[in-house]
Amino acid sequence: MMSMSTILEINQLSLATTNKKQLVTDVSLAVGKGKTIGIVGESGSGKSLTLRAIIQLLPPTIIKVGGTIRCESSCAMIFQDPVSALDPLCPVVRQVAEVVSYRQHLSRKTSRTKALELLALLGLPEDLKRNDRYPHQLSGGQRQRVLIAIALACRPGILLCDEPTTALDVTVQKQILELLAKLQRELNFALVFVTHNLAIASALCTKLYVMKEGRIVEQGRTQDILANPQHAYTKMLIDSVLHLPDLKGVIAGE
Amino acid sequence: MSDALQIKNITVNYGGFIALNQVNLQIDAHTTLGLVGESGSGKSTLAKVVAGLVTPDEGEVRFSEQVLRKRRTRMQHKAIQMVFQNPDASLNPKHTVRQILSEGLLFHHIVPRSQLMDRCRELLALVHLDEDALVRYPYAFSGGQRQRIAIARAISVEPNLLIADEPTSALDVSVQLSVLELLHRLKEKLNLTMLFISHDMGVINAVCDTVAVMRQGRIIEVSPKEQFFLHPKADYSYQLLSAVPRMPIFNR
Amino acid sequence: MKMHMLNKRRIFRKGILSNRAAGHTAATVSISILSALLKAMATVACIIVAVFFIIRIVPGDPVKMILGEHASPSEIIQMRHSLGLDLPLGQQFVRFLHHLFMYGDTGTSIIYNVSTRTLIAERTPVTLLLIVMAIAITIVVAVLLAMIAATHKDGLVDHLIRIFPTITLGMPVFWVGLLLILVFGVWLHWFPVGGTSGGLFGTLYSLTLPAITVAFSQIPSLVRSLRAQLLDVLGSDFVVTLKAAGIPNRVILFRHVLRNASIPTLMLLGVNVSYLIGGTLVIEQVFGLKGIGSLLFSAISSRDFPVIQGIALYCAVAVVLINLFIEILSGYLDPRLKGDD
Amino acid sequence: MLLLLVSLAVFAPLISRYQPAAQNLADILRPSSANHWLGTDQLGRDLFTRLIYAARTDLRIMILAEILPFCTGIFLGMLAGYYGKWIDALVTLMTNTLIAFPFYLIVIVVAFASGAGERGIYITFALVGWIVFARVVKGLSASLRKQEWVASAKVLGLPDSRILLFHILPNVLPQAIVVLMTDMVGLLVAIVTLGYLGIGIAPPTPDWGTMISEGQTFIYSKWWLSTIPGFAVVYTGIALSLIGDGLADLWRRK
Repeated sequence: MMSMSTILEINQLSLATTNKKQLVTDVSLAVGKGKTIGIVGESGSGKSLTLRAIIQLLPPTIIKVGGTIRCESSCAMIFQDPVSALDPLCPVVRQVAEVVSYRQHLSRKTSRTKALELLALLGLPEDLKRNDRYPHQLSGGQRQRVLIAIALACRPGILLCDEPTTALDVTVQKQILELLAKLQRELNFALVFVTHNLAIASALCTKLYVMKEGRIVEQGRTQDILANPQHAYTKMLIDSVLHLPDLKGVIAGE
Repeated sequence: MSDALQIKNITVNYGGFIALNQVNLQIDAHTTLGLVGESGSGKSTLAKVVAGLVTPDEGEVRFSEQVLRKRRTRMQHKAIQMVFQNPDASLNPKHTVRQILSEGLLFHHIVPRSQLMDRCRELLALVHLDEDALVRYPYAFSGGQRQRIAIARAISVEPNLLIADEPTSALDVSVQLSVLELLHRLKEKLNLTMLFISHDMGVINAVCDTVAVMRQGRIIEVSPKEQFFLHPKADYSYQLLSAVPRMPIFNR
Repeated sequence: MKMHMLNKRRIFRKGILSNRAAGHTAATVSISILSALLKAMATVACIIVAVFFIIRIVPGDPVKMILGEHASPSEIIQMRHSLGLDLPLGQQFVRFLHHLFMYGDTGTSIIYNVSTRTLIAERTPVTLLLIVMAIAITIVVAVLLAMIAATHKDGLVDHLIRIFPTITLGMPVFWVGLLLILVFGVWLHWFPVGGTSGGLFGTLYSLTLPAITVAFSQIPSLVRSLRAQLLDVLGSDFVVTLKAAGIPNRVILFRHVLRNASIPTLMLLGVNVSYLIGGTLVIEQVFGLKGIGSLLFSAISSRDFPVIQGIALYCAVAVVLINLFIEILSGYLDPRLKGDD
Repeated sequence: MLLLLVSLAVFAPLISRYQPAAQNLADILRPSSANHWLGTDQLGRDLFTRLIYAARTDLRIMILAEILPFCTGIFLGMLAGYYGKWIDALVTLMTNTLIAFPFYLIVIVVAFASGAGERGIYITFALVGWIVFARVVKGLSASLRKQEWVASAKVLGLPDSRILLFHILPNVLPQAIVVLMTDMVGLLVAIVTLGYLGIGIAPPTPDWGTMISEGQTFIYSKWWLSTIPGFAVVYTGIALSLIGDGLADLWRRK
């Protein structure tokens, strides 16, 4: 199944804590170049641990006990809680510029302009050029955009997203999801999207992996899984999504 | 049907920041009003005002025709109870479940001391938890179980109005469903009026009869559920509803 | 005069009411500094009141204490008058305040008959130097140890650094001084055992041992706090973001982590300063240094009230000033503090 | 460890045959020998007995002087943290003023003012000792106030007094006791320091501090005269702080 365009491939990955408590067992998945896959599961299913393993950022107490991870190009990651994912004492533009200068080996001056371009690309307000602001002065949505800017500064082939929109309001979430789709079309990076919300995953991803207690219980194309889920756990996940009557009302001047 | 709860032009501001701006709302007895809005819209503040945790700068809250002042009577305290969002902060870590449940029962003299234990067992049965939970401490329970204990504590004093401030947002999807069903059953069984707060449209649709939408401290729409979800009046409501990611439903 | 401040009593009352000034909206930098200033002034006002009452809390008659039991009644009356104790309390307080603002001190010393300000000023350099050196050593050593402990978590060094405070907590400052004298002075002759030999270098040299002793008492608590803060910040999400972005660990540690961790520890330093000064006073006795400490003890033995009041006042005001400086510094370091408190 | 120490102190009269003040001029400054385990001091008194008796006085004062500040500190801390606003400002003002005076300065002045002996220590520590507890408890109660189970207790209609007693106190006590342990060590050091400076416990009653100051004059030849009482203090210090750390871990896990 190893086709030329696969950019990231994991097989039989197993993770455990230092005192031998098994967390993730035999996880295998693959992502094609420019494709989007979703990992769906409830808290404690090991989905974000798998992401951290891909980017070799496992917490000290958790080690890889089996399996291999092969990525064709560099990875970058964005996180769930924008509040604590930025250094509160360092202005936003400077943080992005710092990443640019280290990853793209540019001088301080050019990396600052590059950083401002990135932030503009992500729709952040223009006045950042004049007075640089601290993270606590930005809204949740804006902070998440800064995190995406930092990730893009690494020119990643693969963007790993650990529930980036869970902490955001539904309207802001929609903007961020659309932004991610747009950026993916333009920069053609692969996207690994981790979430507990089946609705978001089904809207964004072409392929889904359902995880439960560290194992993949079902995988396949999104439509197939939603149409006829094989595993009982997947059925339960689908049924527990509270569906909404589809919106008919027409609002003048829409 | 007499209005169980009336909220008349309530205004609350925290040093310059206006959390609630002339809010008017009423909930009919034995119905459930869903309060929806984004973070910072003031929905939790409104809940705290009704529960008596926050005193409004202007306006008044009336419950079954009695005005609720800052110092509420014992009866008024008994009548309105609240369940909160964060399961790990909703129970006193140093108290056993028995102490948690019996505090309300004893203070409001719901049952004499002799029947205290049976009443606690009944409460646990109501929320589908078995008896040996009584002796254990909160840290020994999962998020879902802790919310059930919090619900048991709230209904222990037989309130008329139950305020639920995003009770299931911090829970996993599967657990969320079971807690919502529990709330639904209790509402029927104990004939409760409920004020249900959430940012999740799906939850509101599943639990509430009427829906109120809040934005920056103002109520911008109140309409019955059926009408709200099909063709909402306010533009902002439409925006909110269309932003919710929908799952394609296949005929299984 | 150094102390030409506004009349403290008015500020004292205003201090409490208005330090809730920092509102939510555009609270500019100045408001939070203003509130810090007001708090400091209110504290200084209380200190002055407390210093004034030191004599009053003495059970029994202070004058008898000074002149001893067998003083003749006339001597007692004369002394009582000179000290102004015969005036009604209110008047005494006004006289005390007046004197404080005019001469910036608390009256003249009974023994040396010189204004307490000159007496103290003459002795301050030694103590000041000792305190500055002690603080310097404490900060350098504490930061070093905490960094090592935090980066090599659960390594040998880390365990050592965790056990170290438990042991040193119980060591009285003067006893440590004695030990150091014994080891370095008596046996190894590295350092002079007492007094200060002439010249700047000489004094510095002879002050190193006492400075180390004082620092020794402060280092454990600082290391423990800084280490806990460092570990806490190292565990937070933004460090992971920076690592994921490929920033080298060294840069993350120094530019981001240390800065975040330093603020709470800075506050702790502010609190410990008063213990530090207290320790210095005691150490001067052990090392026989001619600083404020020895002046205090001589004033104690000779029952010299004004001098005791003067020393108490200066030390307390010094501590408040240092804490004020730290509060402003941390406000500068952490923009969140400036905005909404 | 502490039990050994306390038992030594309590049963001192049984263990040592000598009276602490019994001067035996014959064998002055003997090094450790059969009948004098730790040798004798310049007045020929048996060092070991003095050491144990000193433990009795010092430990007794330490415990007695802690009780009042411990209670007032917790009480004021809870009120300031729970109610906030003006009580908080008042307590903070009081703490800032009292903490500004270097601790030893106050101890010395009060000890001198109220005459040497235990009374001075009790007064000073009652005056100043409560600050460290108030500070810790205030922070804790302020954060506890925001916890939801406190809010639900209020909604239940429980009066503040009941909430403070049944909800805040049990959650604040463990931390306060941990602080008590470390603070007791500080107090012991203060008692001993006072003894050393000659304004603490009057000479006839044995005290570690006075023993050290007496030994200081013989520091060149008989160095152990000063160092041994010092070790006794350190020993108690270690015992107390170990208990403190142990309790801290215990409560953190529960």
